[in-house]
Amino acid sequence: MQEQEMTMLGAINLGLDQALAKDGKVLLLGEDIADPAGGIIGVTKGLSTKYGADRVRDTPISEAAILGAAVGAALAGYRPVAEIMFVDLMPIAIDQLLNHAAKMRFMTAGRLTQPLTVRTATLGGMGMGNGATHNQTLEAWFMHIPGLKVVMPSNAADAKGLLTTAIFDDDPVLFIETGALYGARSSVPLGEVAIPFGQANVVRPGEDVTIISYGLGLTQAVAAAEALVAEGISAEVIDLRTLLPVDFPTVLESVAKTRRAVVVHYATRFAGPGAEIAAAIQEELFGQLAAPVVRIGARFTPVPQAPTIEAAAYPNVSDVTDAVRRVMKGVREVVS
Amino acid sequence: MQEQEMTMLGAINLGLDQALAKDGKVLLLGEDIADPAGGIIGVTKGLSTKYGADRVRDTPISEAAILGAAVGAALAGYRPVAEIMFVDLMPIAIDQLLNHAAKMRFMTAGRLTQPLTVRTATLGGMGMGNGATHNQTLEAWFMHIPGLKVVMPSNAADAKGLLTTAIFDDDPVLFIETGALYGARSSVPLGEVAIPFGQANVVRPGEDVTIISYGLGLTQAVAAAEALVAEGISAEVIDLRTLLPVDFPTVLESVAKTRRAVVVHYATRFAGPGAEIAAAIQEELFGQLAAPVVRIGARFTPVPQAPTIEAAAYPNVSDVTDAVRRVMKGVREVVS
Amino acid sequence: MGVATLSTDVQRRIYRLMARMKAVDDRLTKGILSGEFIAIYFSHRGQEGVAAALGAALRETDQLVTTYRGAHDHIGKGIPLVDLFAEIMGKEIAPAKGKSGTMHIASPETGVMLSTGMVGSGIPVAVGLALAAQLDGSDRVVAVSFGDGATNTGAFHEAANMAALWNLPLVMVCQNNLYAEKTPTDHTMKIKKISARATAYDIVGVTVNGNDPDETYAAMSEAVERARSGGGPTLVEALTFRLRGHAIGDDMVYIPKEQLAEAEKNDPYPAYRQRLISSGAFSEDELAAIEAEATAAVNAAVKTVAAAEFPAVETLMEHVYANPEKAPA
Amino acid sequence: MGVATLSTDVQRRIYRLMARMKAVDDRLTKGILSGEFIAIYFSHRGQEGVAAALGAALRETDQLVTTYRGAHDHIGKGIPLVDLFAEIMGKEIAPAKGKSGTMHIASPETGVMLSTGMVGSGIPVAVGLALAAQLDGSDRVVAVSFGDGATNTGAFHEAANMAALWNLPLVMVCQNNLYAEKTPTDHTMKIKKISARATAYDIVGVTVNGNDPDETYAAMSEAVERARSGGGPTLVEALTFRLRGHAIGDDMVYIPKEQLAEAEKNDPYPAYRQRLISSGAFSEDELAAIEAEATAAVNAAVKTVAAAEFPAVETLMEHVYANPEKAPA
Ligand SMILES: Cc1ncc(C[n+]2csc(CCOP(=O)(O)OP(=O)(O)O)c2C)c(N)n1
Ligand SMILES: Cc1ncc(C[n+]2csc(CCOP(=O)(O)OP(=O)(O)O)c2C)c(N)n1
Ligand SMILES: [Mg+2]
Ligand SMILES: [Mg+2]
Repeated sequence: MQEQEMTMLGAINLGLDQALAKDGKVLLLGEDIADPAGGIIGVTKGLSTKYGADRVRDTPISEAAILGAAVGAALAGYRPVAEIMFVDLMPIAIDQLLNHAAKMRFMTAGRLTQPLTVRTATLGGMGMGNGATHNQTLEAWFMHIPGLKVVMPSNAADAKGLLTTAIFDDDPVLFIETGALYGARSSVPLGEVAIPFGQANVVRPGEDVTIISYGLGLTQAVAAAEALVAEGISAEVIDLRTLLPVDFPTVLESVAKTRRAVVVHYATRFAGPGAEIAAAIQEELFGQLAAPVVRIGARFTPVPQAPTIEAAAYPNVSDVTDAVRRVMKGVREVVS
Repeated sequence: MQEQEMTMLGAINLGLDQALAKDGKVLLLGEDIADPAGGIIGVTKGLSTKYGADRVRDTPISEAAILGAAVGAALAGYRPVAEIMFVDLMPIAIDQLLNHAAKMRFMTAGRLTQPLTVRTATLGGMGMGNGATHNQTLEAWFMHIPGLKVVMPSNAADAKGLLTTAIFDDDPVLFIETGALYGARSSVPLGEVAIPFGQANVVRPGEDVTIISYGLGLTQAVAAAEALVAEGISAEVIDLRTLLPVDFPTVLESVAKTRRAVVVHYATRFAGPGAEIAAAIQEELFGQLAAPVVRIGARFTPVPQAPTIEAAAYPNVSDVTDAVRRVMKGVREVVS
Repeated sequence: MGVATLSTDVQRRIYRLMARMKAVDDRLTKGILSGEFIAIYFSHRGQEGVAAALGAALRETDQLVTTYRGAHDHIGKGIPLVDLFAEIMGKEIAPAKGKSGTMHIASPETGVMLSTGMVGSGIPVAVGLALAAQLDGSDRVVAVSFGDGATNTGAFHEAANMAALWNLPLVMVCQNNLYAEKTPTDHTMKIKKISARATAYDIVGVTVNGNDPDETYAAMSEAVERARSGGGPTLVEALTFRLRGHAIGDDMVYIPKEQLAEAEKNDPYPAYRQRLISSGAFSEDELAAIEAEATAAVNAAVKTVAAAEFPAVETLMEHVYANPEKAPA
Repeated sequence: MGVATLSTDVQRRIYRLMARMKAVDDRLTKGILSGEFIAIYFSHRGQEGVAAALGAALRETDQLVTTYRGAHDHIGKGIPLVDLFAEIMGKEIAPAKGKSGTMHIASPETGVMLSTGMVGSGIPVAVGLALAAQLDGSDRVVAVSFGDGATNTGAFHEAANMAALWNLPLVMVCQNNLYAEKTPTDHTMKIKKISARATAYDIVGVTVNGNDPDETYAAMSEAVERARSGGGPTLVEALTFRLRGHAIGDDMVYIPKEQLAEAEKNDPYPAYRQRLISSGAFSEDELAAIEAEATAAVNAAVKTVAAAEFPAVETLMEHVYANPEKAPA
């Protein structure tokens, strides 16, 4: 298939474009998404011009009603793709996702479904100085919602492929984009490629330790793995791609081989996604591990605005390399 | 101090009563809380008659504004105690807790604080057949909010003691009551006793395995421990009481001794509170454990209404005894 | 709004629905209070006039969103009684196989698309259904039924604004029964007429006596017609009363005695019966037959449902996902 | 509402505030566009008339809640300029020590109790502050400032209903600048006058020309007086425009050229200056002195803030809890 280098932003735009073209039931809803704005940073640019302002529809600032309307449209056979501008705003809309969308198939024994996608973005790690209400990384909440699926792509090609799967999935999907990655370029298949959920990507093979991550954390994971080569440490890096479901078979196969695991994410470490990954690994591979599973995540604090302390709130590459060195020694040490 | 046997419902009522009496800045807000209703099941009964409908104030069905008003009153020096009838409704109000209350001290460098308590109740495990939107156990979400504290008492005395601490704490506290425990009786000190946060309770000493729980899960934990005596297994049972902060020193001291841990809760197992506990234990006590840390929680499904399947969605005593037997063998086995 | 004169056909339709609603409610109330049924139930007794008028004004192809207090609305839309009782009792023969419960009944075949336990949260969902109807270019109308208390939720406001903005085929029916759980309406809002809230969205708002099914039908029909013909949403406030309190078992101590007595006096069911007889168009026999038919239908349904089993434990994990393969357990 | 005649003292006060607001905005815009400052900033240029009128109508002891687009409101309430610039730049000398940022500025000493980045979410917080004022038995008034877009949020509705119900001393100021981010107001609501939303709560709603500070001041004063004297909340809609778009860097391509040109023509700052001169009560020299004073104050503040350091990394974990002892790291 033909490929083209593009940004993640471009890839998401293309994925939406192709979905709108393919299926007349695909419907976009969100604040500022229609042209001329085309989204506050242009993710939906051109789409309302191409498909009409009916199908690519600006909404009032009414997050609960945006998701509620998407739930209703999905009940009537549409495949709505609702945009909630930032994940920090999801709390305002989360009732509809939690209490309606995620439970609908179950509560009707499959007679009504929710082929619904919610796109949102985390600004965490962008370093823009937006402060505490615009820098959160809340994916752990959504992993705890039975009936939902949660996707968090780390590159342009995955974003397009996973978005396509999300839109045509018959269950509700939360698709979390990462602001800091919108500009990241990679080669993207131009035709329709749907990447299945629950299929992690081993982005870098290795022998000594497995670094598990997703989204923006993957950048740190890969950088750490590259830096560790000089020390003779061979790190395997896994991109989870989807957090619900998690591809445990791939994770466990890797850790069974390396006997060491480090989980890295931008979400707050305490009670974060890494807790589930670590708890599952120790449970499944007890006795086979050479070191405890270590988690690297954001500090337990709101995100501050000033650049010095904002950067310190999030994990960095040396947090990851330090953690790997520790697990290589098999030594238990408090990591925060 | 004089004690009296009473229900958890009565203990909470007494705790509220004493707080209202002690400090004129204590203010209750919530739907149906004022007399003659006195709460939908009577938790706040008599309080508006005693302290006035100004201080024990009925509100419209406006969860976001209830918490918002509590945030504002707290900014002005009050100690509001807002009631959100069920934890299933917290999503509607959670923006105020996440984006304002929990971040206020940080975002103002301590110049403004939030001496605010949110009382809510989980109906999970009551077996009333209320169905999926009225049976959730969402404490894991709140553990992931820096700046917040999370309390989940398992008995009447603790409920009163922890509620007192919550109301007079200078940071925002989510106080989660358990519907299934409202009727549970125990001896409660009548005077003011504040139980510090982050202080777990070893409710049953033991040598072979540590069962860690809180809230309604504790009932299963204790019942399992009692049942296991016949098999010669001595289980230590810990009631966490607060989930943010978690009293890790007490947990780790116990598990260091028993070398085995089972975490039990009514929250959904996947990405639930037990994930953090298990991940932390394996990290801190690596190499000292005789078995993996095992987690018992609700199945990954919305809660159904029919009694047969509703019961099956939640953990039961034999899930706990089975798990303990497995960790006693040190055998790895998939537990769900 | 004055009393409209309806055709006897419509009045018959309305009375049939009211009789069926009342028979269902009476049977559930009796069964629950006696311990025969173990179920959660939010009685609509006293509100039949509103739901019957709405049901009669809607077409089969129209859709409805309602609440936990929804049995009358479901019946108005034509839900089979076996389905209704089976959902409430959680039996395996329920279309939702014991997974829904009283608060969450859906009957897509009859147009009941959602009932929700979240006060107010159904209203935005109805907006989405109405948007779909509009995009489909169909003449489908969506009605959403909710209480007085629900109009204080943010969801009501966001949804009403959106529906007005997009000129959607939506009928917003506020069944103002003067209480939200145990709190009277005038303790939760300053305005006297909830229909005045329509002004905030530039849509039509009307208040009707919900205990007068004919008047209510006229208002519903007008609203439905407006929606169907592209005239956009309407807010219909129907004044009524919950004669049995919030849920079965409610002692109603918080309701002043005189208010309750007055409400009993205004019970729309005997009043409407009386009106039909007095009009001369209906005989005592005809109405008795309608009532007997309703009771028989209820008894038959209860019998079927009582004999049915609860779902097997093994069915628990079904229908969480279309494909559960990789999902957590 | 007709143009009111204000005392020259009040007009001077308003012009001083407007000059200061404009000087701050100009300096931030210039600094950010040139790369001299690294900061997020939501310009209020063009909206000075509203904020100055509000500021002049409030007492020092009154309280204010505003938004990310709040610098003009902060200045109106009297925030020290060093504090304002230091918060926006995230310097350690900021009262919040680099932890707040442009969207989250509080200045409790001057009555600025909250600025929030969550559209609409500040309004219920203002309700709580007003409730406290009422419970305290004080004559404190609370004002809450928000945009046109915010009136479509559920939070607005829930808060307005509560404030009306409890008759709270609250002034709700909607700065209708005709856009919410990149979307014009008439794409997000059907109603033409946002003040009509007051009807839904049975409170007074007025629409004023926010570019006319005198007219706006009269409306604000009336609302403040109503609140202070126990008359309850008011919704004041002030029509204005965001001359520099949503945030600095906004290319404003989505704004029709004619609309922007018209808005520039209606810029309240030069217009008010002209009015004061024309009235004969103010000399060119006096106004020039006021402007020079504003510029000097801004320059002095910028100098202090530019010289200050960012907070040390070690301060990150401070102020998460009163007592961080047992908290996660
Ligand atoms: C969002 C939300 N808040 C609170 C509740 C608890 N609750 C259930 S019914 C009810 C009263 C609703 O009153 P109203 O809207 O008037 O409807 P009615 O019950 O009178 O039909 C309340 C507060 C809920 N289920 N959902
Ligand atoms: C709840 C919420 N939704 C969306 C956003 C993103 N956002 C920030 S400002 C804004 C526009 C707000 O418009 P308006 O209320 O008119 O205020 P203005 O910016 O014009 O002053 C939006 C949509 C947000 N911050 N919060
Ligand atoms: Mg009601
Ligand atoms: Mg605006």
